[in-house]
Amino acid sequence: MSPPDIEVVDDQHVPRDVDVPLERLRDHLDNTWRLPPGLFGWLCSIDHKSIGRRYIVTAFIHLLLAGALAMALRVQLAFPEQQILGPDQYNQFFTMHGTVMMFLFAVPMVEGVMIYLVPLMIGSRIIAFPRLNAFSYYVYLVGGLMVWASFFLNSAPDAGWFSYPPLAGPEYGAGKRSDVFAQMITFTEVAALAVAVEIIVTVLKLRAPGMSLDRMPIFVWSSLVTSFIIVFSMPSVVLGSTFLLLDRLVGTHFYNPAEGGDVLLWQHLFWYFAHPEVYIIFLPSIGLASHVVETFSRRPMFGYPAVVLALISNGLLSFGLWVHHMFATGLPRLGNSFFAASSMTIAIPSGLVLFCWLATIASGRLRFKLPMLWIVSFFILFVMGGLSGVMLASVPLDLQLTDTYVLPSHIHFVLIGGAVAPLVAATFFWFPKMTGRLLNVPLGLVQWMLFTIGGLSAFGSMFLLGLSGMTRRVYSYPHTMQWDTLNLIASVGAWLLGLSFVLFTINILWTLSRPTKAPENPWQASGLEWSLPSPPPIYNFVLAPFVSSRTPLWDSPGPLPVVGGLRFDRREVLVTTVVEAEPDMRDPVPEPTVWPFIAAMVTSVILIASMYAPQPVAWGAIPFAIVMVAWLYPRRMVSPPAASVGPQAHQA
Amino acid sequence: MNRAAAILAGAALAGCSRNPSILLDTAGPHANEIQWLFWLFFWVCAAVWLCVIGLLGFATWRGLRRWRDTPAPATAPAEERRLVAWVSTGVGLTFAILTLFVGASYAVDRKLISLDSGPTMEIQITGHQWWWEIQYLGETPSAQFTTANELHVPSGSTVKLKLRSSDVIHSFWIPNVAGKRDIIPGRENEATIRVDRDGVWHGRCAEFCGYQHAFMGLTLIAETPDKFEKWKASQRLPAAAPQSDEEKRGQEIFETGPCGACHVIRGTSADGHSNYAPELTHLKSRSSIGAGAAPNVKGYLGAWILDPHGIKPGVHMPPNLQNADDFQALLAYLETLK
Amino acid sequence: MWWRIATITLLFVTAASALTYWRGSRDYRPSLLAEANRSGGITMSAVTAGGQPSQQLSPETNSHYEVNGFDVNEGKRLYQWFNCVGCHANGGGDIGPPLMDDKWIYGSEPRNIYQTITEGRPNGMPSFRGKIADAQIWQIVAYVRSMSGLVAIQAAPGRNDDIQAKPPETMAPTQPPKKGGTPAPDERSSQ
Amino acid sequence: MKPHLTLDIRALPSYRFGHRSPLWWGTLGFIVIEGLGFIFAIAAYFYLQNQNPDWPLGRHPGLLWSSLFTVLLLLSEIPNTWTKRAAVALDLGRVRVGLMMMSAVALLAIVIRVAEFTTLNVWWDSNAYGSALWVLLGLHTAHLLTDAFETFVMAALAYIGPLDARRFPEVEDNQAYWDFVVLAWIPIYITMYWAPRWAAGAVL
Repeated sequence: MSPPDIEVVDDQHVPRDVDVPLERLRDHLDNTWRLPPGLFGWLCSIDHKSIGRRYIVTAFIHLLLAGALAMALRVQLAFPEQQILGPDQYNQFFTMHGTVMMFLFAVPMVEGVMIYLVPLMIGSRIIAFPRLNAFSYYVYLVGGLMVWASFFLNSAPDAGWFSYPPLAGPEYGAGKRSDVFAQMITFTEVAALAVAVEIIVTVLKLRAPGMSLDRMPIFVWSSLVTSFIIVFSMPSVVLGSTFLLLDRLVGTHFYNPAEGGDVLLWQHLFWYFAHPEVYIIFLPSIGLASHVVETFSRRPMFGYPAVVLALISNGLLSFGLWVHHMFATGLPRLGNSFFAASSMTIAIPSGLVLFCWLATIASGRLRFKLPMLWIVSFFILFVMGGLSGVMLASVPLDLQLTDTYVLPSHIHFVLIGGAVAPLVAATFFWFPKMTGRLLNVPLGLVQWMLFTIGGLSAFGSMFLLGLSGMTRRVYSYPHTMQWDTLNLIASVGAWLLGLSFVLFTINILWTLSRPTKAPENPWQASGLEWSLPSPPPIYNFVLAPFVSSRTPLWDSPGPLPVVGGLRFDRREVLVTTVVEAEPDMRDPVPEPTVWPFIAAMVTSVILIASMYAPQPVAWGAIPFAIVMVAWLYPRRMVSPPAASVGPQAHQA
Repeated sequence: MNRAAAILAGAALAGCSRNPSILLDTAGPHANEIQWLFWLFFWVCAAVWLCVIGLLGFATWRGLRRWRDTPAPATAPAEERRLVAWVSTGVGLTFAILTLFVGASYAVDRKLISLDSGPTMEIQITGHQWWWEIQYLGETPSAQFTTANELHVPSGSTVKLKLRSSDVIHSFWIPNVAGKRDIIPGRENEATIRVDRDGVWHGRCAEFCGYQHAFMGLTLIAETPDKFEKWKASQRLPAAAPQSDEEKRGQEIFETGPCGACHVIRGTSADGHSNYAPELTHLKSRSSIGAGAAPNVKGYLGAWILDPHGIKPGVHMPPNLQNADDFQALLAYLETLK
Repeated sequence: MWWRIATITLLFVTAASALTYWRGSRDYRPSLLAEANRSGGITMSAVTAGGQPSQQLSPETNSHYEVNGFDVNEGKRLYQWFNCVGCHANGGGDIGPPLMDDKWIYGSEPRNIYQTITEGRPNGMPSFRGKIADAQIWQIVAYVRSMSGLVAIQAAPGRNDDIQAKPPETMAPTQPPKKGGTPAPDERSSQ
Repeated sequence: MKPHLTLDIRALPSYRFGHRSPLWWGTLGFIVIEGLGFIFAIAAYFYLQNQNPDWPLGRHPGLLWSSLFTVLLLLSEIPNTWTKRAAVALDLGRVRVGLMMMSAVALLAIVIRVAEFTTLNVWWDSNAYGSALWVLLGLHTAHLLTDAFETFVMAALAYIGPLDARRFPEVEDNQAYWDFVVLAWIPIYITMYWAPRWAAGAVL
């Protein structure tokens, strides 16, 4: 056996970042972290900022498209007995609206924001497993493209965003429509699960020295909790949609009662995920909002520990209430009462967060800048959604309210108020950091008015429609039902809401065409990301910052204290311990590469082909295996200190 | 309360009887129980919402008054204590309200269960895409009969409905009478209703079930026991024999043409399957066709036969273009099915 | 910028072409014209009388039923509703010949099967002319062919939500038809 | 300008074993995800059993190959742990031997698994029981194949690959994943082969 050839080079002598003056260090880092040029470089990029930006932009486009569908739905329902959309089209439209908003806009949007912000907030240069991160984006991208392709071919999913079998099953869901739905779930959940793991590891291992758990920004906490929710909830829906695909393609019987299956199995597997999903969307949003509140109240968030505990208990409780989506299915009454109680309990932590914000605002030195307006709409809209949620959690009330328009009203109040409003606030807040440009204020004001008024009138009248007995998912309604007026109000409100997003888009595009002139820290915020230039360089921090409080930029005037000693001739990042964030290891970062993109393409082809026949999964495994080897193939970069190598090493 | 409701719910609800609302015009004890529970929730929630918005206004006003350009240091311990008191009060109140809600819901749920006891008759309702098959179960086969989309019950008596589905998940819901109960393939669900007020109540399928989920209507007719018995007796009878030659020709067309392949008319050789298509033995005794899609008058009936998709797109019944005379004969015959 | 857009557009087109492989659009409202032709025309509508007999409709005009999942699925439902199972069982054959094998007494082309259904055949196959809407007959034709794997696998229906008599048509092995001819006697007797 | 330096970490190593390396946390994350996949699949199995008074729907699956497979997996923990220790000790020679052994074990396991599929006594499209059975076994086979492949690659790398110290944490990681494949199998084995027998009141 040939002697082992581990090269025994001790890299202690290699010059480190602190050995050169800052200016030259910047040049070195620019050089080390540079991407290949052109399209190839773009496909190779594994930088968390560019991947995060792509997530955000893609999700925003999904928002606009699905929003346009909603506008069409409201045109159809504006007046009774209209035939603008036939039932087939209408079913595709509302299914696409719900599916895209939940799976392709909301969740990827918060993922994108996490991918972009978390490493900046914790003072890291990268997100953990950056190549996996790039892979996840391309998988998500193709999943979305597939769904829209099916829509433009008039073959979109049409069984609702929770596609209950048997309607979505093999006998009553003809064609490949529901397969597109099920496979879309596979695409997006693969991406989401990958991102969740990256975020968890990033938060636990890549925090700047000194940023112990109790000094983490609230958004980082909410990202951590959210990622755990994703990890613990999404496997169930992936399994459920796989069952559905198998039922439809190879004739398994998971949802076929005649052969021992059960249609409620799907509802359990789906809602066990889909209720926590609301918190997957909601928790990061209140994390973002907390920073807006803190910054403009000009004081550290009141009750930081309480807020963090509230986030965690929200995450835990969200797993204990999926059955409240199934009260009408005739499950045991007593169990229902338990789930009703637990569903209401979750209002307590959510309320606690709101009270802490109020306390922060009241005791702070408030400056009422534009982002704060969306905090106001958060209170107006989300509290309504939360309270109507409490109504729906009561078993007897739910029996009357469920599947009526009270439900769309509730979920839109919650998601538009609780998730979209904070996300818009966050956009106005972090846009300068991302792009170096401040968004236009007057446009923002008009947008805010349209947003709030539109939201209130649209979803308020939907609530009343539900009370007057209008069931959801109807493509038309007879005039004799006397639902005309409220539907018209709902439609007008919806269009105002849509208009506000048109203005938003215009504002963003117009601003992007302006020169970059935003300062490092336009809002005098307290987080680490505001110590960077706008937009930040590809390596984020020239020197790893050293953190000694929750609001570093407020507590340490002058430049941040730093930690030195990383190599600059190759990509390195500092790994710290889980709880106290003490420096523990210099981790070499993988180079940019195109393999994640190729791997994602191979995966996508396999997933799409497997909607038609089972064999592709088998033969697709071979190219996939090859690509994975190429992706993970190691390059010689690190060597152990001579002492720690086994005996044979010395012979080399 | 209810007048407040009328104002609140606006034009859509105001002052119309037989309104599909769950708030006005309840027809049975189940709906009544849920109604007062709703108002309890509604007014408390409204108060909470106003308080929160008020607090936000107050906090903003207070914060703006203290505005400085430099970030505040951690606030004074005294104020911090006051804030803690405020927040914990808020949380405490939230907890109290939720306890009230849980208790009230539980009580009402118990009450609803007790209301289900001691049904005096059983009716089997089968949900189809997109209509309702209704079977009145009697002791003897002769006492049983099947009809569609129109449910007659004697007012004041507790009726147990056995809910079955022949295809996908539906949900049985008559807003003025009681809450929903899903109809799930492979499961045997039951709903119990009691209608105390005579009259016509409109229900519909509440769980999305495909193209015509929007027009899967169900009419509930509550009438005095003797009227109900009369109706039952008339429904048990086979179809009346046609009189005129045109009507006879119509029956022949029905039996030999496409109609008889799916529909049933008792007393004729049209023995399709009453679980594929609505039974037509007493078609004209019903107020609507196509599960509430259109009124049951000769014009609509003709249009329905020629092109059902014009009225109810996606329905399973195909277009039927007879030549004009056959068509008129068929209509004339159907008009006799009182 | 442009090449990023180009890349994504390319991906979109790829996804689209992957999906166009089957037609998923649904035409649940059969052409009244075809109906008029079938019933020899009507005087009360604008449709002109005297269409050609439908078994002469060229297969091309109806081939789209075969690549449309919805139509084949409808055919499967109607196969039950019009009680084809009564004689042919679930394709295995009973009183009537099996439909899931490669033997076709009167031809396996859509138009042959269409004719078999409309005109009927000796030894017990009744004529359904005038009992089944034309479009529905073509849907049944498509389904019958799917039982022996003759329609695109992408359009073949999956299993039904009831007791399984046979594997779903999505898994049906393709039986290259032996056109025309009568099957060997033992098959007919062995049914 | 001079940065306000509080700490110099130039002496830190650039690889770590176990929970000190991000890689370990990443693997743990995916193990949790896939483990939950197994848990939900098993839950679905028992849920369906709950819906069906007579279970299994059909004959009991054969015990021979499955039990053989179980024994092999349990025994494989010996060379597996040995290899892990060798990796932590940065002992290339022993790592090479260990990886070869583990590759052989994985191959053998796959062969037995193929035989096991033939003794399920039910098809996936016969009834819900068959569906659940095939999914459980298929799910675990997917993991078996993945880790077998990874083991082959690691073994190859140990000979021909560009060697540096970071291989060793990766080997440790790969063997940890094999632990998961073994651990996940035990409950699945009991669920598939013994739970229905016990329910039917069989001995053992």
